[in-house]
Amino acid sequence: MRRVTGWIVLIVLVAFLVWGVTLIHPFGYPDASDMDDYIIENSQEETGSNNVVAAVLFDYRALDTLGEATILFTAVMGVLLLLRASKRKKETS
Amino acid sequence: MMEYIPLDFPFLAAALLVGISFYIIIFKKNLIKLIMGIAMLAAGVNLFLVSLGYRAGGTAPIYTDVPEGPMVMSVPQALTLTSIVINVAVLALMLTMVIRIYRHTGSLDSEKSRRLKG
Amino acid sequence: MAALITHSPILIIVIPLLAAFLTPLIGMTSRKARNVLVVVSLVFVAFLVFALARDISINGIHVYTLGATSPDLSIPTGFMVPVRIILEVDGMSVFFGIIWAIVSLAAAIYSLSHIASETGQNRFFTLLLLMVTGGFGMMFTGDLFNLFVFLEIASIAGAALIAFRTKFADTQEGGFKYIVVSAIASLMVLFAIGLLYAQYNSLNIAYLAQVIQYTTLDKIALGLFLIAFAMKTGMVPLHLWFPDAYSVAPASITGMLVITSHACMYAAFRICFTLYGGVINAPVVGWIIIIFGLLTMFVGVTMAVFQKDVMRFMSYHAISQLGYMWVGVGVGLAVLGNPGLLATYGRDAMSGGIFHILNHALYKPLLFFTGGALFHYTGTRDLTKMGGLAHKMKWTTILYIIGTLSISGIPPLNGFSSKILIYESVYQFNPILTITGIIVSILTLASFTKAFHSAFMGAELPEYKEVKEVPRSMIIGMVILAAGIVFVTLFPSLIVDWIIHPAADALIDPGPYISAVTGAIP
Amino acid sequence: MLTKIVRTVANQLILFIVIFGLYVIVHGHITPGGGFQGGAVVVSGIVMLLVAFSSQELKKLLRERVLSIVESSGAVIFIGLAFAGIGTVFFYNLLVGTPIFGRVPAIGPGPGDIWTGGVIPLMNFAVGLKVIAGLSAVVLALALFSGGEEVEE
Repeated sequence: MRRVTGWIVLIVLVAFLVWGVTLIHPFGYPDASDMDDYIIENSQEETGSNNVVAAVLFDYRALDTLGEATILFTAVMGVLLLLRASKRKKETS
Repeated sequence: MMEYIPLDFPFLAAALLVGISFYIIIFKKNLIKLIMGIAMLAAGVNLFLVSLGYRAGGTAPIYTDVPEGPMVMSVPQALTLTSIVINVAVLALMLTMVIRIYRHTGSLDSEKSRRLKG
Repeated sequence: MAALITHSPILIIVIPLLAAFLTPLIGMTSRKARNVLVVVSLVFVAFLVFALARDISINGIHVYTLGATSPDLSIPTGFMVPVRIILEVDGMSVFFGIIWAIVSLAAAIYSLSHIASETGQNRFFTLLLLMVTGGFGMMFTGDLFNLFVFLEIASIAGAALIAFRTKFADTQEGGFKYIVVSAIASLMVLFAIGLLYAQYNSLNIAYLAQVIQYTTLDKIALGLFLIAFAMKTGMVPLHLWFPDAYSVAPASITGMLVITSHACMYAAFRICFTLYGGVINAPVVGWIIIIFGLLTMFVGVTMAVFQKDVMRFMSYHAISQLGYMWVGVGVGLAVLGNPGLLATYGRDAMSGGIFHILNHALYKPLLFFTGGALFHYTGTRDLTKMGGLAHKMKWTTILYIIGTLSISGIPPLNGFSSKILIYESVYQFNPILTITGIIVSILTLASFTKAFHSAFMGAELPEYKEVKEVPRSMIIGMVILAAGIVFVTLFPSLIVDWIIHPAADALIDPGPYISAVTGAIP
Repeated sequence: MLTKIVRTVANQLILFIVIFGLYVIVHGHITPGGGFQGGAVVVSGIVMLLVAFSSQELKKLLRERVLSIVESSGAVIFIGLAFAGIGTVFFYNLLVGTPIFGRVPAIGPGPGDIWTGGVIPLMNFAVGLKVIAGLSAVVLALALFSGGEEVEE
């Protein structure tokens, strides 16, 4: 029963995905590119950075990068939290 | 200019990766395999995102000593970079939890280690 | 003050974040200073949220463009498309923001003594603050990819906190299930974002709402969004992970997790009503939401009746209550295209659903906190092993009674005022929905009475002779929520006028939300 | 712990790996790379040390406490740079046009200039610090834990 449901879900999902991706613009010829054109044209002037990706990361979409750094911080904190000793050393010694 | 290839290979490859990873996630019982499935799902989504921004014959969007010509779109690259780092973080945390589960139950089988029923 | 209000959308997100980064540093030197930092930052954030809410009710939607030369310069001069990340706060966002501010403050205060005997407290509070950041970010952002990033922050921090008590195996499994579900859901969201980006080359919700065509790709993206967010809120076919994760977390975290699932619900509403608001095939999507909402209500409560573990029992009730909100808002969505019906009962149904979110966000964390208080001294979550605790834990008992009466919709408590709003309006749409709702409500009351009886009533058990009332900070945390319940009970019409109707109107008409960003087009 | 050959080679290589990583971080705004990528390169060097030497030896070199402080301060620097612009708007790039990293490069393709980019190089540096400290802490904690040792608070 569970396997059958699993296969149905999988087939429906994959069918939709493959159908979906065939409807996207042809690879290499995007439909609309207003935002990206603006960024490529103006990033040198507005941010002074030659690397447009760095300009996007740290200027145009800087909050995403802050979030990304935060996620890394969260994961580090989480890993250290989960691998901690559950008893304090000071009390035992 | 390159000739246009009618099949959108990168998009199809991304869809295929996502499909395979869903197969793994739905049917595999081993927790490590489950994590590998999620890593593949992330890889598929990242491939999809980064191939959205490609322009035929484009160069990398970095002005330092670049040849003349179109540049590929820069926002999908930034999104993909963000998404890769996020997935590294998620994988690290998942592996930690699996190590802890293994210490407690001595098993990586999701059926065996499931103590809670309901 | 004016500058503070202008910058408040970003400050509300960033202040807990800054506090989270400072917590490990300060915690190394002094425990007391760390506790003060956590509480003070959350109090300040709560103050900012209320100030922002007041300003929004007077001046309308707040737009904050990050990194531009002016906060309201949402579109670069002489250009047509928003380029930078834009935070956008309207009535709906700030409604959820108020809830999140109150509950996170209560949870942080409650945690101060709830986890006082455990190791790893610095990291616990760091993660708690990060979770607060993630929640606020999800509610206030006007950018789809940014929504994804904050969704991930909230879920990673949440998963690590669920697994906080590492000496038990079930906590690790609960945390693992939560992070697997979150990872899959957020990757689906990311795929859907990619589909939208491919067609319109934008990530801004308001701009996308203006240009969206409802092509086949958009429909697939909508499906992915809804499945992902429904999965995160524990809608019924995808609810199996929900009690496993919620029941094993520390009680304060469970209370906050309830609100993160509300935040996912907010994201689903934002996508249905604002992003797809102009083009969506409302009756079909509305009915799908209603049917799954009904299932959620019913399955949740029937599973809850059989539970012996107090936290699992409450988790199933949380699933069931989430169903009410889906039904209320689903009815509103189903009649969205019909102004007449919308005015007669659609708006009321949506207001009821949204009001129920507020009430649920007050009484469900309260109930989880009382469950945590029981666990704090008895060391067990098994209801059959408890008994006679009312003699020792007077405050906890009173607070539990308030929560129970409220969740079962007993007049005149706040749960009643939102449920009656849902029942009345939904009855005109389809009577079966109301009847199911009332049955679920009765079952809820019955099961909570039973749980009350086995935990609190009866003779004092000999093994709980040493039990005393829980520490003061835990009581303060619970009293904050109970005070909220009492306030809503006393002034329901005030609450509805001030925050519920603006939120419902923000959902019904996406126009102001869109023009706040794109209106600057010359 | 591996043979003496591996350890000697690792000892020599780590210098080059760290320098390459720092190069990628510092030149993030003019060539491909940046804080995350360069940080990952440095951490790969640390993983190499972890393989060549035992985790116990590495633990003496990289204290958990120090890593934690470095990571938090990297994050605080990043968010502080963002706060610096709040006179205008949060994340406003206020260093463009000033003597510090403020030059504007010639528009269009050209050679890079290190003194450009405003706050971008500084943010890259902060993120690089954070990634190095954070990922090293994770790798080290996992290695120590599989050896039976738990992280102290």
